[in-house]
Amino acid sequence: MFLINCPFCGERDQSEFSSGGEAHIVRPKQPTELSDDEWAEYLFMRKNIKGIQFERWNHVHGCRKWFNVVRDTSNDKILSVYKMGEKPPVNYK
Amino acid sequence: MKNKYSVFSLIKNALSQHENWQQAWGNPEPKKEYEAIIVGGGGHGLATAYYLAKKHNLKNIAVLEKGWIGGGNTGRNTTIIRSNYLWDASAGLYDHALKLWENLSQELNYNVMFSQRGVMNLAHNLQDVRDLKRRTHANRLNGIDAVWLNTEEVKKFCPIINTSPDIRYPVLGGTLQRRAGTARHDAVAWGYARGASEMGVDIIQNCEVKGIKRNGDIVEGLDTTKGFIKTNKIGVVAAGHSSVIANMAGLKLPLESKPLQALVSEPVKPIIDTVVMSNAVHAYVSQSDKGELVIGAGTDSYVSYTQRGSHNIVEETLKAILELYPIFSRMKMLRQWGGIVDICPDASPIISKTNIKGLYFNCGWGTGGFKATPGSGDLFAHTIANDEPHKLNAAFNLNRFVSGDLVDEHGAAAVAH
Amino acid sequence: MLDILHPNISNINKNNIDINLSEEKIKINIRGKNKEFFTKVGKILSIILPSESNTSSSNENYDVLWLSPDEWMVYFDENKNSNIFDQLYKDISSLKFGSITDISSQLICINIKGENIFELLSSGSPFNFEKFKNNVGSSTQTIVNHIDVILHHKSKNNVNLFVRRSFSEHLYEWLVDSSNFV
Amino acid sequence: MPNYRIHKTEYIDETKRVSFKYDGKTYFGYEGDTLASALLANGIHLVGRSFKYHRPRGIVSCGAEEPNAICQIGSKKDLTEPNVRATELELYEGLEASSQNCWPNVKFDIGGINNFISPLIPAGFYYKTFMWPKSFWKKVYEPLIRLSAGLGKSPTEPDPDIYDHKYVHYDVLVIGGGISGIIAAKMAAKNNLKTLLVDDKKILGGSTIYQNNESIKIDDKLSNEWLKNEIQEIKKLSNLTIKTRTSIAAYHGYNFLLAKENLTDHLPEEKKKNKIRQRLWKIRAKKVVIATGSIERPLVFNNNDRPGILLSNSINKYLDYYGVTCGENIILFTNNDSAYETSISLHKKGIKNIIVDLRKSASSELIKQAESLGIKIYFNHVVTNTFGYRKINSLEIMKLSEDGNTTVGNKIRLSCDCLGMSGGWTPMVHMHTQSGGKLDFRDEDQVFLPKENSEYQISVGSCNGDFDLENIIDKTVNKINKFLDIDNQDYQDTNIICSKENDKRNIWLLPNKIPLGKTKCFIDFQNDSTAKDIKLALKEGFRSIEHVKRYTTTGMATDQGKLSNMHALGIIADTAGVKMGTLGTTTFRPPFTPLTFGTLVGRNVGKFFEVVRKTSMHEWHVENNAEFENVGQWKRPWYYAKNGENMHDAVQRESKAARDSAGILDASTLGKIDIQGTDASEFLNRVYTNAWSKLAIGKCRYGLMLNEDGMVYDDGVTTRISENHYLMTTTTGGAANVLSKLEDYLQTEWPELDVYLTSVTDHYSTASICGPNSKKILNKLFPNLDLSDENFPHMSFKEDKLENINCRIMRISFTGELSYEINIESKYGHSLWKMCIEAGKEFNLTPYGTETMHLLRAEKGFIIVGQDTDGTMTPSDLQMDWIVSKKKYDFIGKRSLYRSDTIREDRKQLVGLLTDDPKEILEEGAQIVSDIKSKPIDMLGHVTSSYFSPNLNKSIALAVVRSGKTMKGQKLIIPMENKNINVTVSDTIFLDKENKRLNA
Repeated sequence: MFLINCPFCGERDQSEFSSGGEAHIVRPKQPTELSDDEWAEYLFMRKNIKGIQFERWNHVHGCRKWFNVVRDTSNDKILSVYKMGEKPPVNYK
Repeated sequence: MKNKYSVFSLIKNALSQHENWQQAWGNPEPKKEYEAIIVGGGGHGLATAYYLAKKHNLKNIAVLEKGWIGGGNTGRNTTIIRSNYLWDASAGLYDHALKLWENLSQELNYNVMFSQRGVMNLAHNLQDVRDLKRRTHANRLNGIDAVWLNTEEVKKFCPIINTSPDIRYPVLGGTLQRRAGTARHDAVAWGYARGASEMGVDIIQNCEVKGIKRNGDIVEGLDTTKGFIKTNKIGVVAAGHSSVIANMAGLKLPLESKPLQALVSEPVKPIIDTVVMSNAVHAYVSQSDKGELVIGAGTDSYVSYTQRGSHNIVEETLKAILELYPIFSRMKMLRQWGGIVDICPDASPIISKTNIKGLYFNCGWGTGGFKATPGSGDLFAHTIANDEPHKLNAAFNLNRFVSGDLVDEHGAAAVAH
Repeated sequence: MLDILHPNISNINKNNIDINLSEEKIKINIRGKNKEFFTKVGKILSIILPSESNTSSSNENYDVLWLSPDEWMVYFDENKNSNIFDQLYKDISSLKFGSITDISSQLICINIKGENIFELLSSGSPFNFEKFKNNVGSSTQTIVNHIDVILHHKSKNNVNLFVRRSFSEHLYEWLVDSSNFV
Repeated sequence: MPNYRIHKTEYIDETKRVSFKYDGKTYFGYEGDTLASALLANGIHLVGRSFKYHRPRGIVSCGAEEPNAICQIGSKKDLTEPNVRATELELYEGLEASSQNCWPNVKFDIGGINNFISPLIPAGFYYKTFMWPKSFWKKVYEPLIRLSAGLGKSPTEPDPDIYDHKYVHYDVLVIGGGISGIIAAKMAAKNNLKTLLVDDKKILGGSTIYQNNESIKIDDKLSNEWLKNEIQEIKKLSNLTIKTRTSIAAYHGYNFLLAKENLTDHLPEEKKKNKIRQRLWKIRAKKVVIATGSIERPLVFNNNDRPGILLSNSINKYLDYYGVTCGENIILFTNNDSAYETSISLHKKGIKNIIVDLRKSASSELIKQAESLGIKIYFNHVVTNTFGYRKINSLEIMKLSEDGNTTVGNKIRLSCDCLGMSGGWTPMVHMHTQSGGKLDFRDEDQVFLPKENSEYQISVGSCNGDFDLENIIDKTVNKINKFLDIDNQDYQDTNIICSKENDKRNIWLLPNKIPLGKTKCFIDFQNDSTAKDIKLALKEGFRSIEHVKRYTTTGMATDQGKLSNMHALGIIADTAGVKMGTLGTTTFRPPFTPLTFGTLVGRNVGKFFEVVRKTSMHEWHVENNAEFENVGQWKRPWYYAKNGENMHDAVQRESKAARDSAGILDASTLGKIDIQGTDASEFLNRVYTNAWSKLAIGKCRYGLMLNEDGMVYDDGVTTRISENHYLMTTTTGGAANVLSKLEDYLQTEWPELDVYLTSVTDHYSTASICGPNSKKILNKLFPNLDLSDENFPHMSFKEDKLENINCRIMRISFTGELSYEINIESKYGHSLWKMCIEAGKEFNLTPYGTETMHLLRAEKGFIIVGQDTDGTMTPSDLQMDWIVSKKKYDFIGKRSLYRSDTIREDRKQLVGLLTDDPKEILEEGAQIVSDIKSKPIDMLGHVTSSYFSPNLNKSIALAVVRSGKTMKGQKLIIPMENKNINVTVSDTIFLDKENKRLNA
């Protein structure tokens, strides 16, 4: 069970959160202008990284806020958290 | 077969204190070039190599395994085999596999202990009943044995289930596939490895793929921890790590890799002689030939390659187990473990060509790939050999995510299998 | 006459734990971000909204709990200021400064007090009560026995637990059962 | 009866005699005994049969590593427990235990025949046989294999015991209450760190607590005396919590650990009642100190498994802790000094013993002591065979060659009634590896050690490979100071005297003149895997340690290889010619010792298995014979069984009443989301398929919500309360997901929108009254409300008061009837309902449940998301193109509606079905075909909803059918198991196509 540092509420047990998958997949502003391939890319294709992944979590049983997490999926270590809209930390690639 | 297994060979070898058994499979160094290379030495990969050699007459094949064969999800799953899937495409695929299972021990001359003890799926709410009946009807018309059991019949078939109407989600019935069952997971990998090895397939363990070499849109070979190996056909069957390999070729796949957990109890004398699955309360259980209760849990909701997973998944599963089998409360968990499964958005697999020539993927089996092992290997071999899918795996192409023609098995597969 | 039907929650006292259905309370969810919002709320309630997570503000009339950076819950006894909701709604929601929602019946307030209450909560909550129990006024949202709750440390060893009405009987029964084993 | 209890110890209360039954016979022990020590005190070694060969087996150890002494406890169907280690089970009055895996009994076991055919059943034999004839597998072979499965027996009745969970948070957790754990805990607690010390035994002190050798002293005291003092000290520390009988089961990431506390397993049955049996502690610790110690290794030689062969240190513990000797004529076989401690202890108690030592010579303080006591030592010798069927009675030793690879000289036969073996010590690195730590291999004494400690956890004491006391104490103190960043001086001047071991000699598989194939050198006692099995696996090409383990089942028994893993590795390394360090270990998986399911689940069983959500009207439904349907976590009335009706009759009655006069439904479970903000309309435009900007204040509109993949996700009616304020309703099951999905879009995709979402599902209770007389009933409840169609038309909303309480009334309809939904604050929900019933009495207002609701809406062709859809249906598939705005630029899922597959004309589409026989009710889920003879049969779709409509007096159904839109009037077939049902495709609306009833 991870201990996740909600940027609003502080460290909480993983069971208070839900995972929202890969972060920074921006919903296209003009979906109708995309080809089927491009739309499929947005809808389904994921980096599914083994290593440092930027992802979204929601403090669903707390403040209900979504935020971003930098986590190494090869060992589950959380390296950083930051709020929605904030720039990802630069020291992780 | 140079090294045929039978009771006679056992007796013969017993006389020489078992000093004269031969290697079940070889341990070669990689050659410079192969006609085809299978990346991933699990059940599916070894089966692919086996059928490529056996049915498509490719002899110069290698299987590359970064660890030890069968060490991934093949050796970590709860060994359930069934084919009672909802959609025609899935039913076709899994029943093809089930038919191969029925003769696999004899075909491989290796007892994979395929045990047709039946798989029962329980319904706990009215929508479950509709969904399972829908599946049962579809299965029957697809020629797959499936029968609907009412609550009393469920109880009769598996008396230890708590069918009291007073439990939180009472058992409202279930569907039973009698041909379904379990098999010995390790034996499947070993049997295929032995079979493939005898036909000349090189099984190369401790050889990790580090890169895919391409010339434009055509593959040329693989960079591995044992050096560069040339080939024009690469079949990737690296469940859990499919995306990692795809990234080497610059491809993204519609997959997420998540830990799936399972556990076994201490062994006890036979107490449950079938497989019971219950999607609504997230529990499934069978008993191994050693006497351990084999219990599958759910996947975590996040991407992870750690093979660990969260404790609460196991706790939730056991909660459901005790709801359905309150007699198991004093049983003890002997070990728990995790595997990494790669999951497709429609809970169906991918057995497909890619837009890179000579690069093929077999992935996305999610939580239920084991049951498909022989069928998956057979169809993937066909796809690689002919550069075209077999009609049974045509629906499981990558393009379905673009066209929208998904094979949505969430309803029928739900959390599990 | 319309009767009020409370969930089936009675008073329990054992092992230094008191569990009571709290007096009927008005609860209002208030949300907003801009300056006007803070000014209006401050004026109407005569209170400064707590800006720090897991805290609350109180005056003689109201308790305000921090729920998220743009969300608070005001609660107070029913007999006080029964038109405060309308006032907030009129001055804030109607004027587009934020959102004001009456959630009085959405949540049931269960009051638990006594020396062992944090032991009790710890049998079903992963929340670390170390700091919380030493700071009167702390508030938090967390889970207790898989159910979402809002907790307010009202006074020493006295906690108001807010839970959605439909879950309240179940949670109450669980609390009572748990209090046998602290 | 012989008595092997030869002296008093402080850990055995000889004033408290305890009687217990073993295999049906009554014995006595004392309080403080374990079942194993009590059995040994009674001279019983033979306690079980091995899994495969059914060989007689005896107690081997005194702890969690025990492979043999596992018993069935109790005989009651609900309380019996299989596979309990006698070495860990504390004795209590009335304890009943029996041996397992033997029939008819442990002394004479039919299965023992397997021992004679053992040459035929080497490792993995079943993979090579049982294949012919094929038909024999199911009928003969498989049943035979299953017959031999398992050890103990599962209970067959539900467990009456209670289990509990508790979360705790500590600065420091110390695992293991041996000497290093005690030191670590004291240092931490004295430095203001909130500390928890756990130990699986009844008392603290580990193996030092009974260590009483004169050559081992701390501050001039015997080591056990010194430690007792320390234990008294730490018990006074206010920052320190000590939990005994508590074992760590699992060490997860982020220092989350599970510990099982045994609370009643040591109590007689009558004292266990109504108490928590076991508690699972869910521990979060900022830092973890692992002080789990080490366990002694056996030695691998021919017939090393006979009853009476124990680990040397266990013999010592049984003697010095329990006062029990394991024999009267004991031989100790060792490769290290620890057996000398045992030997000296035995000697002092007058037990005759000799030592066989693998080492050529050795010269530590302990050895000198033994020599000075005149104990006979055979250096450079090896045990080559043992004798005695049910218990060892003698053995043979031979001299070792110079290189240790063979034996030389003559056999020496020595008689004995007990053999102690010590193959060195294995640090318990389980916790370290479970936490994610890596291991190093130390060649010198062939041990795996924690490679590095993290800032969150360290290992101290012998689990870190520090073996003698001086080393243990000094290193522990230094490491703890550094790890916790403290400067504790308590042990600065501690003076330690101990014997230092100088010489080591490790041989994994001891040499023998007999060919290996003819020996039985056991590695895994419980699973009966031998050295030759390992070699066979290697010969057959199994190279990886995991392969060998799985092929031979070594290390997979209930002890999880605590005694066997090192030897398996060692033999593989030796045979394959690789270094053990490079071979690596197998994975140590949680739990450390088997953990009861009940403990893992806690009190989340029975009524606490899962939350039950109830509406405010629930009690009324119960009082009025409602049968309930589970919808998500909610209990909803399914139908009301009036006067003992069955469901069909109740539903027919309810449905008819709703259309003929009036019906009332508890609709409180529908999800309700309060939406406020200046961009609320824009937000709705983006989440629903239809347009919202123009919805007038006070009006309601039905909306369909899609997933981004274009498939229908949820639906409901949303009402515009004011300019910036809407109330959205969702399906009951979808409520939480919809809110969470909408929050997701708001916070991550559209943060620029000024919109706030608040769930008010529980704030309102909803009574939905429908039927031609509903207006009259409303009029009675709200006499001041103008209910005219002009003032309050269909799809609009009014606020009014019911006795001063605000109500929101929506005139919306899911039945096609004139219909009103009254929303009131939930605390008045029950009252509202009763008032409605009262007001409706004269109109036969009939409460109806979900089944009738489903029927009524099906008559009108309204869909139920989740029943008529399955995540693969687009609005167009549902013949609901009208709800998809062509004008809106975008909404969730819009783009997916234009993919090549979603625009196919021949998708499955929602249709109505009418059976040729109007009495025939189709089965929901039944498949639909047009040609019964086609092979393979071509399934066109399936029945999603099906009812007998009392209002139409015929059977109706909804279905999804390929190209259904174009098939109206076509004949299709529903092939059932025993018959084919003929149906005709119809419109989806069966009743009142003109919607006249809405304004009736």
